[in-house]
Amino acid sequence: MSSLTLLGILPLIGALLIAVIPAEQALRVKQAALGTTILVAISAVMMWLNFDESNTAFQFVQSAGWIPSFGINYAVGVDGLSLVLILLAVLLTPIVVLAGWNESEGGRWSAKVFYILILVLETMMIGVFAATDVFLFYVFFEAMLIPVYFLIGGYGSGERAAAAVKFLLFSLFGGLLMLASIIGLYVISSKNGGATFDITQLSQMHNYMSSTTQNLLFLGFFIAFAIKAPVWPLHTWLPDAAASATPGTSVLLLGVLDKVGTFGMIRFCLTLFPDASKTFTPVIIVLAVISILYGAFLAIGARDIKRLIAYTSISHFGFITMGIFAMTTQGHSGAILYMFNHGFSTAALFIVAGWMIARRKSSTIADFGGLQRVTPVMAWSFFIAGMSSLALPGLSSFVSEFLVLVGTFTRYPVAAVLATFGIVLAALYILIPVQKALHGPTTPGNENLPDLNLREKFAVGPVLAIIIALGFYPAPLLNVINPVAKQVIESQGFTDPVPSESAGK
Amino acid sequence: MVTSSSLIYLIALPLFGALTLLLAGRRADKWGHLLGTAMSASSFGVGLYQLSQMLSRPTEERAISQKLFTWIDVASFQVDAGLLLDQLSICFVLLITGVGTLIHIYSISYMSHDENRRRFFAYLNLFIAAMLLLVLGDSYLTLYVGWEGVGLASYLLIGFWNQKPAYATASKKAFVMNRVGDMGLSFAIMIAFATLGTVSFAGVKEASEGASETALTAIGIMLLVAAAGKSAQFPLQAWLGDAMAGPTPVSALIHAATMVTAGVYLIVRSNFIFDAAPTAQLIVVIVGAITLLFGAVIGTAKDDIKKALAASTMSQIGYMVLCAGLGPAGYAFAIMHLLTHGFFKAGMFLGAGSVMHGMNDSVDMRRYGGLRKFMPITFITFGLGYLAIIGVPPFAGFYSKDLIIETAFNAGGFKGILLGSITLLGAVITAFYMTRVMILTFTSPKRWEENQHPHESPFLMWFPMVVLSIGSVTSGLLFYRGDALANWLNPVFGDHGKDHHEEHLFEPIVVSAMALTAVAIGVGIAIMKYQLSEIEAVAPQNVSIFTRIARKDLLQDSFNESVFMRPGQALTRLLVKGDENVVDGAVRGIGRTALGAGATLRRSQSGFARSYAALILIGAVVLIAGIWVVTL
Amino acid sequence: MNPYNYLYVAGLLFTIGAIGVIVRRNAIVVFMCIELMLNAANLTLVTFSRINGTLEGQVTAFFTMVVAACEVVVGLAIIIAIYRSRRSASIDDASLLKR
Amino acid sequence: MLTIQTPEAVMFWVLGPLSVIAAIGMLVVKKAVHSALLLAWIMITIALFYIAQDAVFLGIVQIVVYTGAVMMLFLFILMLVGVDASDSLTETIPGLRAIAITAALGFGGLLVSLISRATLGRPALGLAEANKDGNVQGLAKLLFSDYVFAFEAISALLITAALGAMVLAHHQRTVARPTQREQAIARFRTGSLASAAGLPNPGVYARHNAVDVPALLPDGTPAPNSISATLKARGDMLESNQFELGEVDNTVQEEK
Repeated sequence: MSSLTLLGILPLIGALLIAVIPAEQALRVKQAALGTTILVAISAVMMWLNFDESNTAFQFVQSAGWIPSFGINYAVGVDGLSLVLILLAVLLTPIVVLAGWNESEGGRWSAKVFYILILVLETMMIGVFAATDVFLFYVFFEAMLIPVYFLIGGYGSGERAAAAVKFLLFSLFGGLLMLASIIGLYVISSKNGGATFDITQLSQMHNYMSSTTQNLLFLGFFIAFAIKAPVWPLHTWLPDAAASATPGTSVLLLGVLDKVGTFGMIRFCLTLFPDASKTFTPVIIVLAVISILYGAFLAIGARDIKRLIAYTSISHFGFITMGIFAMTTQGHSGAILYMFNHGFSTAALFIVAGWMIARRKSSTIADFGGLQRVTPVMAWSFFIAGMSSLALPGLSSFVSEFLVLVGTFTRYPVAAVLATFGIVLAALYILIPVQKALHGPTTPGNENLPDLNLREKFAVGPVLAIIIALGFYPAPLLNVINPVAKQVIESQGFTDPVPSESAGK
Repeated sequence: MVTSSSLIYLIALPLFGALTLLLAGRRADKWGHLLGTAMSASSFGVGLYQLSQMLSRPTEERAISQKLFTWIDVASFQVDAGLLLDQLSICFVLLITGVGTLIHIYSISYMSHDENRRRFFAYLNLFIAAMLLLVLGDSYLTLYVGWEGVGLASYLLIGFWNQKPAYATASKKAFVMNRVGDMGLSFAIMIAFATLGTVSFAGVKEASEGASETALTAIGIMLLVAAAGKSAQFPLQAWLGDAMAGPTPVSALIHAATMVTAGVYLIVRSNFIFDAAPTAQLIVVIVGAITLLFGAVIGTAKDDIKKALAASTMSQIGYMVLCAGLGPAGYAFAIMHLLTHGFFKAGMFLGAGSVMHGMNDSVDMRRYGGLRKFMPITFITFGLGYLAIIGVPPFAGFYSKDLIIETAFNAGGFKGILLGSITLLGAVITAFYMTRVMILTFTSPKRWEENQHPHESPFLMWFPMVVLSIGSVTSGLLFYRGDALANWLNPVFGDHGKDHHEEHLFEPIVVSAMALTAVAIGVGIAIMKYQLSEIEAVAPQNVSIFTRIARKDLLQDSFNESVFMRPGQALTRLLVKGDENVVDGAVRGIGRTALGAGATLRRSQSGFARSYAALILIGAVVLIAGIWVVTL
Repeated sequence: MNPYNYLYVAGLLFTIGAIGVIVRRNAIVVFMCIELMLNAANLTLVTFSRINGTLEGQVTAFFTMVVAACEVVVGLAIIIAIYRSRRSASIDDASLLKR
Repeated sequence: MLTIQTPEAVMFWVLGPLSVIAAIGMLVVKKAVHSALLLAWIMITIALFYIAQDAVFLGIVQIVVYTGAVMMLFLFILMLVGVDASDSLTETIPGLRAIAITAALGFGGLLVSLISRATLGRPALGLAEANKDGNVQGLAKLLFSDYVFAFEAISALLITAALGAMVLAHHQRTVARPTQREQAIARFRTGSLASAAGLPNPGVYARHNAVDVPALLPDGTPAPNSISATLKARGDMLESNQFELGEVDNTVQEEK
């Protein structure tokens, strides 16, 4: 059994362990969940250390027949792209558990169920990024919805049931289109050298498709992923879901689950349908630019802090999508790095916003005010997270955002220029809530809010540390990412644009 | 190029101070200001050491660099975290750390009553570190880090008293307008990478030699946008006046001496681009000229002493930008004016702080008057700074401004005459409004309430003022003598620096005479208008439309509000509504359609078996009709 | 005469039975109309049997009769059960499907 | 080759229209009993058609099973439900009747049109050949050879249906039947002793002693609870006021 499979199973074992703990011992349940997730995170970091950066093929592979009659395998493996995202998932999960220590209270079910759902979700997240069999990926892709559905619908706030259903319907719709495309791929593969779901073999199939077929199959995949990584105009589920879910769930939802969308665009859309990708690139770039500006404007207009963060994410996902389809190494590396960084900066924002909401019992920005004087540590945490969100140089998001912009500019200057306006809007959508919530006179009712306790400091500390550290030294991740980015770009038949003025040198 | 491993200490020391003070929290309240000052001072020490090292090396080996690590390395996009200390940077390093240390010392006393003094010093240290990174970075991207870093520090310091909503808004405004400028810098870097394939200073310099003028013009214009944002140049000047919301030492350090001059640094640093892009240069000159007058006009109308000084800063930076835009002839003079301005303007701001300190934090000059007797040291140091800024020989400003005016006239042709006249006009207005400040504050009869007790500031406050006033007296001559500064900086500007325009429109002595005449006119008008006539304690309202517009900062805020802010807000509201009703509405519409279809079809499910039977019959009819048609 | 004429009669009877099922409300009458339709179908079976010269049609008709008998037994039992609980033999009163 | 003899044609032309008319009658008569009688007539007609078409066995079975057993069942149930109850023929579901008749006309029209267009491609054969050993023998040969499994399945179905009918018609008690003792206690505990001695018998003190006429109480008012609940529910209770004694008539009338 490969270490990757073990990594995926670990959370499930934790979930089983929790299942046998009586529901009344909530503290024991939480400790077990935290222990498991930390163990998983450590294992994943070990895997990272053993990862061969120079090798662009899948590593830690394992393959076993699952449904042989359809050529479906349990096949897993990681390359730089999946590794980064798996790291993101397993690092965020313990933080979510620790930060949302009391989140499961007030839910429809017990704390036990909450943590079992989280752990099951962690397995799915690892699986979805590790799967190298398209069918297996699809299974994880859809199965992932189930724990999230219950986490939103069972433990959220406000109109949680409606938000959960909206999320589920959007995702299912996309998933259905993708399933149709997967079946189409399967049929094509069975006509051309043997039915298979193996991603590597399927990536040769585009040679056998007509351009119409390829375009249609591409759209099936792309729409599913565009819903997941909300690209305008398929984004409206996200603010509702994020506003209704618990902060921890929102972190996993925006931080990790939505990355499946952008991950899928690289892993499936680009790899399987290179020609269709080229056809649709202009449209997608336009959508990405719209997402960037649109998300930013809506974030500026948002009154609810959770919705605000959700809208900023739409803007950021616009950047990621743009970087992916810019088809330059810089854009690609930047996009992949952005996925990781966005996970952490959004996590920090959501975690701290969650604490603010829990203390103030309101998520309306106007209800806060003057928190910097009352709860300085919490205010600073929010501020640093916000600075990361607006991509302040020196924080991790800057490197990725700038790479995306530079990478896009060399091929699509107009799009990059328009997207750059997003950084001014970013300053607005971060500084407006900062001003309203943290600055100004202390709003009545806020005078006695407690500052972060030790547990909360331990939860947010690592996130901020990673944000700052990666801002100054992104090399550890870039070294893993670059080979993948290069390989994808080359397999698409692209080369980076040569500097126009120094071509002669 | 000589490499060194000690450059990082310049930045690391204040950064360490900032992080320590922020992380230690209230525990550091007792000694925080001392640590902050010590870190700044030791950074200054390192700077002096580097200067001595530099002086000991031959001219061509004076620039040294340090590569810390590879920051970003993606295919052809390679950026090192590298530092570069050359003759240009060292001027800035010493200015930043020197003036910075003095202002740290001043702040110990000035902020002694503020319970958050530790945090203030943390921000100051953070600023010093970021500013040093800005001037030491060896590529545009590392510069960008410092560039936004100082923006952040400026934001934090302007909003230091952010419990007042107006101050919080001012800090936000500063950050956002700076971001507009930063966008320009982003564009510049992107264009540089796309056209030249590199973003390091050395790389761009090398590649620019063979590059087309179009690309370089684009880069140049974008760099100018960046400089305009940071240096409060037209049209991104509106934030500077509001930035006076910060504590006065901040205004002195950031919004007078150092950060706002970063734009000038950027232009001078990018001399190889502007030299090859005359169009961009021309725009630089235009922007500088407009700002020069713009700031000066605003300065005449302000009754708030800090805002008057801020307007003056804007105007003086206009001089620098204009001069930097004049190409090789001007770079050194721009830097010279920048340095002398750093001394006298910082000194004057500290003086203003001292006055406010003695006047219960009042900033209204119409409520001052006759403070000469009560604050002699402040009066003298401020007065020396005043003489420097209006350009009275042999004070510092005389030399630097005189050179700028001369360079402007020498720009050649009509352009030269126009620019020279503008700079002269600026000198008149400068002399006028600075004299006004002096008279209103110090020499006119007192207009303050009886319950106020103006008093001289303590030693820790006047000491830095004295040091700075010494600088504003001597620095000009120091730099001017034998073209000391120009020769020192020449290696940075390559060969260009040497070929001065030898054809003078006017002899230097004539220019000096004209400048002095201009000063005399300005001072004379001011004395007539203020010293020899009654000053009202409340600003008169029955004034001309021009005065009113000038008081409103020449409508800059109204313009921004009506052109950017309001439409932006309207657009935001529109999009929010649109997202709710149109985009999400479409989604909900699908849902409603499904529900509606269900509700309609549900009516057929009446529960009456007979209606079901009727449906079956209809089905049978359809079926049989089908058969009938098929078998036809 | 033509044996197809029996088919016309069967078709008419079937149609009339169908109308009866729809327009009559008394469950027993509805049931009788169903029987009428079954009989019409049987008549076609017998007629086709004769036309084709084999007995298979008659066998099928025989089975139909038996099934119809079963159906009548169960159906009437249901009517009785409903009548007992609702005191009505109108099938419109048994419209619980609506809710 | 089948040729149809004149007597059969005569029979068809007489009985065919009659059966169709009877079927239409089924739709329009108000009383279910009349419908049942008309249906019985149609079934007999059809039995005759069977016999005329060389399906003697089926004809007999049709008469025995349908008109004998099935129609008896119908009538029996009708009696349980109420023979006299007549249905209203007004339509309560709007538009249904129009839809039904239009659809049925279309259906019938299409059917007839289809039958008229259909051809077998060869002349009709007749059953003379198949029935040469006798109709019953021919059927039996098929039923017990080719169709024996279907036959057995059908028989199982019949038994199941019988059981099912019993289950459905069986009234399951949900509470234990009260004993006489319990009933007596319950009567005395109702608060009023009026019913303690049990309900009055119908008509005992009245001038008519029929079961559907309420008894008269000693004060001359009718006692509705003297009537069987079933009769009351069915609405078969007679008005009692015609038997009320308004004022005691003291004049003695001779009954001749």
